[in-house]
Amino acid sequence: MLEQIGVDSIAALFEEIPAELRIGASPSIGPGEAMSEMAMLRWMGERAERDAGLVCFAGAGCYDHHVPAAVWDIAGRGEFMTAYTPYQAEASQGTLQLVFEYQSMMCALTAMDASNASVYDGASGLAEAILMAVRKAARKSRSRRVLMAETLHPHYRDAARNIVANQGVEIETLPMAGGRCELKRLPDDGAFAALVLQQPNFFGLLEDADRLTDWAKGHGAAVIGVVNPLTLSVLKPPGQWGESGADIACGDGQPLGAPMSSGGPSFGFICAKAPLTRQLPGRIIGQTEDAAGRVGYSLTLQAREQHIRRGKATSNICTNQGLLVTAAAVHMALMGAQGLAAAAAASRANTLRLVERLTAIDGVRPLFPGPFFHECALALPKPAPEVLDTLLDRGVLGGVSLAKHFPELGNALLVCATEKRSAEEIDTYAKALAEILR
Amino acid sequence: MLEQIGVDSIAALFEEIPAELRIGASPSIGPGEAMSEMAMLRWMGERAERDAGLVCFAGAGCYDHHVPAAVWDIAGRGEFMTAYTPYQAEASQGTLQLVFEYQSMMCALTAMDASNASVYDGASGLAEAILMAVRKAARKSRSRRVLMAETLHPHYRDAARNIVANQGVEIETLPMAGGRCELKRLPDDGAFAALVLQQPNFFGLLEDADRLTDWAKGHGAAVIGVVNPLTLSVLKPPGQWGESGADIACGDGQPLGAPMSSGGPSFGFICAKAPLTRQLPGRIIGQTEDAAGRVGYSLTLQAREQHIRRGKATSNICTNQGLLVTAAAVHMALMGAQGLAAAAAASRANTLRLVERLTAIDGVRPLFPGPFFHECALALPKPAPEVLDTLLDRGVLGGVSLAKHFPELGNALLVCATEKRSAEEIDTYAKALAEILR
Amino acid sequence: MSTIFDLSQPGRNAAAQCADLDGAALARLPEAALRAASPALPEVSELQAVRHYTNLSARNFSIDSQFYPLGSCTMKYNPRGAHRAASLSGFLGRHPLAPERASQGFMECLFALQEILKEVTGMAAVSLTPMAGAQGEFAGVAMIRAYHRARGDLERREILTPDAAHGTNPATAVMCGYTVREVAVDGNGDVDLDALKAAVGPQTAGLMMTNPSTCGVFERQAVQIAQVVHDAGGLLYYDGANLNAILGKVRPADMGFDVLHLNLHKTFATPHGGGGPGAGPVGVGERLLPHLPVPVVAQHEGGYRWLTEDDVPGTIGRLSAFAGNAGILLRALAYALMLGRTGMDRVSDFAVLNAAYLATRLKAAGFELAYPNRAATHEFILTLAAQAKAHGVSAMDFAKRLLDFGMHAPTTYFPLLVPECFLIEPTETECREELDRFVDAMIAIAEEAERDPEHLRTAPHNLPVGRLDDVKAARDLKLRWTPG
Amino acid sequence: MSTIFDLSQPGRNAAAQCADLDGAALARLPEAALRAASPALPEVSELQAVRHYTNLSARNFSIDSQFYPLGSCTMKYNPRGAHRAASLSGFLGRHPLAPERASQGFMECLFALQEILKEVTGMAAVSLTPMAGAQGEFAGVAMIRAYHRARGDLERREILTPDAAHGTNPATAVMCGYTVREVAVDGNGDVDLDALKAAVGPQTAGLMMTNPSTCGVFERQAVQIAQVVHDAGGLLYYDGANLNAILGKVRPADMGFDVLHLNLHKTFATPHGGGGPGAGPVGVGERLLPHLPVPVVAQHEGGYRWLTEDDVPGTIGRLSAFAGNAGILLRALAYALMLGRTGMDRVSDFAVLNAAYLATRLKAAGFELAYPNRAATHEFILTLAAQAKAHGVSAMDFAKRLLDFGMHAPTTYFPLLVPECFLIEPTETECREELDRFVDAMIAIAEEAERDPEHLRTAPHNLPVGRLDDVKAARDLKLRWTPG
Ligand SMILES: Cc1ncc(COP(=O)(O)O)c(C=O)c1O
Ligand SMILES: Cc1ncc(COP(=O)(O)O)c(C=O)c1O
Repeated sequence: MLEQIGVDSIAALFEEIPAELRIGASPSIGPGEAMSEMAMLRWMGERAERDAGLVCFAGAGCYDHHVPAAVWDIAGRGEFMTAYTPYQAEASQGTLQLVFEYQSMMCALTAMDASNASVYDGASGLAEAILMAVRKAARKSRSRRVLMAETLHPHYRDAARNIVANQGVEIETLPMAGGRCELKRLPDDGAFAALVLQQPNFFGLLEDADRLTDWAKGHGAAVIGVVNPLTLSVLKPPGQWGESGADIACGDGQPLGAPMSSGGPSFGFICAKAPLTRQLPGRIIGQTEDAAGRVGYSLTLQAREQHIRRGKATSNICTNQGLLVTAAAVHMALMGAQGLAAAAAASRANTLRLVERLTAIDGVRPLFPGPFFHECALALPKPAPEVLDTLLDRGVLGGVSLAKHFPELGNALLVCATEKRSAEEIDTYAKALAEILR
Repeated sequence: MLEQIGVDSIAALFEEIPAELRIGASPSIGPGEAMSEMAMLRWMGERAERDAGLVCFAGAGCYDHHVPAAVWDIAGRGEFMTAYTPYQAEASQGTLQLVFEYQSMMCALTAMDASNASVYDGASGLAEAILMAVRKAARKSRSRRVLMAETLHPHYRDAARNIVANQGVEIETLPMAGGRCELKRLPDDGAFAALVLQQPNFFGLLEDADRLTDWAKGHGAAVIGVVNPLTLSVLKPPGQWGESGADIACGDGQPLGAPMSSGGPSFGFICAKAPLTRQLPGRIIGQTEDAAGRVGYSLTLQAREQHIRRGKATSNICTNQGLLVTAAAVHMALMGAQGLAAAAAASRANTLRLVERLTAIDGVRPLFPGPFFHECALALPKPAPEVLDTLLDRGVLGGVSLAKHFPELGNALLVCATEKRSAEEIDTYAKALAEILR
Repeated sequence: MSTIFDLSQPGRNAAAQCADLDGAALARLPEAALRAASPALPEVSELQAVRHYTNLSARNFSIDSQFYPLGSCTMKYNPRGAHRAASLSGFLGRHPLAPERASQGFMECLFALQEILKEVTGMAAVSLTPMAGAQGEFAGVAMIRAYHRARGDLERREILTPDAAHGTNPATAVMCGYTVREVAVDGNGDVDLDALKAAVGPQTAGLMMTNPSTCGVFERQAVQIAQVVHDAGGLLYYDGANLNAILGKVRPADMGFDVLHLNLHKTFATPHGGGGPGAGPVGVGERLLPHLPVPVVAQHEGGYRWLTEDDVPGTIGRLSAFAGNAGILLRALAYALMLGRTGMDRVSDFAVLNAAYLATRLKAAGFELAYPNRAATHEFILTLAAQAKAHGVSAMDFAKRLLDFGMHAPTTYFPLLVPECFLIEPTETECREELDRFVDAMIAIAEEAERDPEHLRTAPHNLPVGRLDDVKAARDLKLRWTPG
Repeated sequence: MSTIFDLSQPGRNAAAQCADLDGAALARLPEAALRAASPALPEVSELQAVRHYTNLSARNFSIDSQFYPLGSCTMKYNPRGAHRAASLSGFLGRHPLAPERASQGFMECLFALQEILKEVTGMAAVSLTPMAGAQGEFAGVAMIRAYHRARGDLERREILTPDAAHGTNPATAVMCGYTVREVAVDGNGDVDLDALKAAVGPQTAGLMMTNPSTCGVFERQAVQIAQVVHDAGGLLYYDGANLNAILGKVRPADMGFDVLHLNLHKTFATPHGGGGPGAGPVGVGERLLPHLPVPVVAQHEGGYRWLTEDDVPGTIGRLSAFAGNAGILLRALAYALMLGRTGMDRVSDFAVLNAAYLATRLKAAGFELAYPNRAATHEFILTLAAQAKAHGVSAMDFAKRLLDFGMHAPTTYFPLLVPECFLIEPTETECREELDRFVDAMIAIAEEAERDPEHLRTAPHNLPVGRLDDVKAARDLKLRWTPG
């Protein structure tokens, strides 16, 4: 090959790089001796092993749900996993049709008109949703203020704020009482571009989504619902909240086929009512035809995207979380509405059992009244981080401490028991906690 | 559907079954309540977990080798895994070409002319090889006697005998001395249909395959070499033993991409010199063409097989171990001759290290003199089963006791350290053994 | 498509798979034992290997991609969950010779499977060790032989099979040292009882048959047949390949069988892997108990232990190096656990419903059933003799043309009794729409047979290769790649 | 092909995936919060779902099945071993909010990756949290913004980019509240230094560029550019999407860059998944250290801990719910471990060798290089303007026709500067024969363009669908399945 190129060494191919910049003959970068696949798997395996084996009662945006074996057997097929973004539609009908089907399923779950092909995750997706609403408001109220429920996942709040603040969007907080949005503190001053609420909220509690939506619509604000797609198999979809429904539904797709994976990769979804379709960020797949009238699919509304519109795009997103969407589509097809509802119901049943067992312990009580879905905040007689640490020794990941984000709530712990938790595991947790608190 | 069939219940479809035979309305067979996939995986997972976690120093026909991640990613593809035996050649070119390539690789490894598409395992495959030789002898010496090295894997000996004895084949033993075939006890009486020898033999030692082969050929007996395909990357292939080579090479393909899996599924291979091709049992793939001259592959020499020849077939085998052959072909393609040789050499190096460490312990010594490949029999100062049992508590599967099959060898233990064993693991074993024997 | 050898370039490799070759480790080996030249395996990069085999895989029909109604083979969907369960690292990483104490989880699984198979068959004991149906048959007939021998009954040299029997049956009998005598099947697919009576005698070691038979019908005289054979001092062997038709409905033991094998890869969830692996456990009644092949798992002091030759002195012994196709046994257990009590019954419900529906529709579409007076079981036979006569197209031509429609062909020319036959088994996991597509394709092909028979005779037309020349394959034997 | 919705039948399901629906658990929920009707998801059996998606997958080109020389995208083979490592159950089963004490194995991996990325880029610190290149760009530009703000330098409202820049660069600048000014690239693919000097000023917050540039050439004046921008008080952003061209050869820090992102999914082993996921870690020099996005892993008392907002008060904060695309980070680490010190260098060796070879051969075959005076880097640009003029065939026509040859097309119409362009990146993992096949195909298509240009204009001809109507897709918007 060198001969054909007309050089006598590979080094000669780099001669345009100014000599003073070149690292030199034997680069000392990188991690030491090359490992064979076998050695690497051993090294990584030892580390993976080190953290393994906890029974998980943590939720807070990432859930230990069952994923049918077929899901990743399919999503892991080379044809899906090693393809690129489907720019050449004719050579990418697999991905394109699958994402079209995914979009259809997400619209069904959320009762929205359009879905994109994913954003990075729930939190960054919320930022995109807010920017959509602000762009829409730019044509009317021109407001850059957004009202955000205090009961929203604190990481979502942070990430969204960190992203949208650069564009001068201001986030204000709708305070909570008893773990839910305090309706009577809905503000009366000025216009908001959007109201953001989470259902079930961060504490697992159900908001009065209907009234919140009606208030917002009455005040000219768009409604952004942050939702858990699994619960939508059972709960009223955002598109049907209140009189006219939310405008945007977003959230994290992790409960649809993604292992917890330390939080990533999962995927963010954004669905919208028709008037907001052209504000959506990222890829959108549309159905079309070839000259012979055969149905096919292709990237559409590309004029929203950075590769066409550059600085005028609706977002800078390019690479998204395609493979997780692939898994989600297969997951939803395998589970069906019935399977999702059963998983949601079983998660709720297990969490009810867990809460019952844990609150039977002296000093442990529900932090808030009212129905929760499949997560529940508990008040403990000791600091949560300390309790969690002791539980680790018994192989239990006991939940998520609220100490950092809600210090005002005292010794608060957020727990969750998905459909994967067995009665014995729940009882083991209760027994361990009882001993610790004795 | 029932309507179209013209019955009013599924039960009606079973009316031809005499009523007195029917189990009745609510069958009480089977394992209790149906489990969901999730529940089943939990149940099986708990049991899998129970036996897991031992560091493996056992060999004796089943080895803990590295399998490249790509091997089962490919072999596990639905198109390979869920296809049937390639009866419809045009719809099975994937499997057919792959097996053709596999046959070619096996011929290269063994220096033979033809390979079949697998038999069940090494032991039952040896039985088939013996029957091949006996059928061949039927045309000449008509001998049904087979001389079998005492240094052959005892399970192979048993299985082969159990199978061929039904056809009146007699197995005689060539005794060993110092763990290897005793050349001077090669018999002089009468004709043998075949000589069976294993290289490296059960104890990991190298036989004088050249002289054994020459003796057999000189006495009109076919030579059947039982070989470990991984070691053939380094060792002289059976097709080149002695003056004219062995006639049949067979063995277990487990070292080529199959996990240990409690011993199965792996696969047996049988390769033969050209004159024996038509004696091979099971599937054989041949290259051919379609009308347009395109190269294709199909099952060939089917007139040897039970589905055509019924009682006159060379064997009753039908289902074989196709998927493992698929994995083996991918494995060999990924490893190449170089990769296989490196794995073999590393296994040998590790076993050398292990033997050095273990024999440094008082009372532990090599049972036999002479070079071994990657397994070695050790003499212990205590009964091997007892030692192995104590080692389990330290997470070490210390090898295979020879007590049952070779009680005359005393407290003997067969050990093996593949390329997967790390220096630390080897040292851990040595340390544990030293403590146990202290 | 190029072979992997055509892609090979000297010196190329998948670097991450090559540990450094430790020449020193080999140095101490005797020169004469070493090979002179490296074996001519392909030398390719990891990408080349992955791409090559990925593309090869696309040249297969499979259950995951096509309807595959191959009669007698039970090409059904096998849940990925069962595959996952058997692939748990605790199972895959287990050495077969690990001590019992370190094998209790695995052994509990095998024991549970033994019990389940006993229940569904009604047999007294089960050994899981045979590695496929044919090895199960071998074990079964070898036990029959051992039984007669143990009784000093040495003159029984013959095994009977219906003439419609699967090829492995007679082949097995011969492997066990028997001669085979075939018994005719009548026009309704039942064994001809008179012929059977004439055939049995003091030379009869046993009879091998399956029920539903390979004719796709339930043998109604099973009990009478058993009577005849037993009266003659022979034993009855049940070939369990068709068990999915009667699971939860009838037990082979109740029909009078003394010994059987089950094809776990057919009835109990193992994808067929392009040829295997499978598992063919054997079950026996009391009479053959002493001869069961080893190893077998037994309960013992609250745990499990292996039964070996020492425990079962009359055993026909071990048939493989270890304990059989463990991974396939685990898949079968996983599947049985998911089916549960009620699911077993559902397997036969849907297997038979689908076959009956398909038979009804094909008959209505003008196709001729081989046994029109009989109810379909999990499979049924069509004879295309009329089409062959009228248009000169064979069942094979129909089969090849079906491939063009994106469906695998049914089994052709088996059983041999029925001319130009299609043995069709839709299986319990296909849905009605898929069956309807098959009927549509058959109708289309039948019309084409009238209009343009040559198009059938030269099919397939839409596959990577056209009809392959089997004669050339056997005549110009090319069984391995050679350069150039 | 039918959609999964077309296969749906009311009441059908994959039974093993449906736990019994525990109605009681839902009973205590307020009626108003519940949905009135079940969502209209498909109702199919497990086999139907598996078969449908298996068959859909066959309608994709992918690295595992085709050559895929998509410029700027680095469609290379990513070792399955890295995928396996990231799929270890200990990693997949880890909850993101597990306490540090129960996360040391995972955190050690992240820390190791941070260190490796620091070394290969020469930067002072790395944060792994951005979830793709574009989010990395966002983080980088947000840090530039935070830096100027922290210094009270509030008037810098502009980000510069070469006009050949990737679309995410200007889009990112806008997302960060900046306006974009484009700087021209000269006829040799280098930034026009005079234009740059004219463009910088007190309004300049920074310059974003990649090197090798999107023109497929190494920007030789990188140091001078840095000088100009720094002199104007701006900072330099390095878009690391092309790092595979210089890995082990040059460090971005040495070229004067203050901040960068890396596309781990391009340079460090993540298959692209039909659109993602990726990971876009950011590296910074000393100046931006206080603004690094959180979380970051730090060594602490012989172990590891998370740095959060409390530890990095000037941070731009978190950008996602947890710690980024952990699984992708693990793949990158696995890949780096397998490459080792010497392998890093080999990546750029072969990336550039392959591109140079392909450029040389295509040039020899009569194709026009966009920058004929320049050495190819890991990618290079062809302009098909001559063909377009002579035969009325566009680069897109060439691209579509290439698909018929079983190869994915290069990137078309990017960068926008070059008319009718192909941006070709063969990548480091392809072998010579594959490159030669591509050249052969290009020559064949060029001949065809003369002979039968219409055949190109209507390509592809061998794929499941012909050329799709993008205009119709946008005009008759159909974004989801509807019945009938
Ligand atoms: C009726 C019948 N009996 C026996 C067998 C043999 O089983 P196996 O292929 O597992 O050896 C088969 C398999 O095709 C069969 O269909
Ligand atoms: C030069 C360049 N910059 C930035 C990006 C954006 O990276 P990502 O797609 O990961 O967001 C890309 C990806 O296509 C690219 O090629």
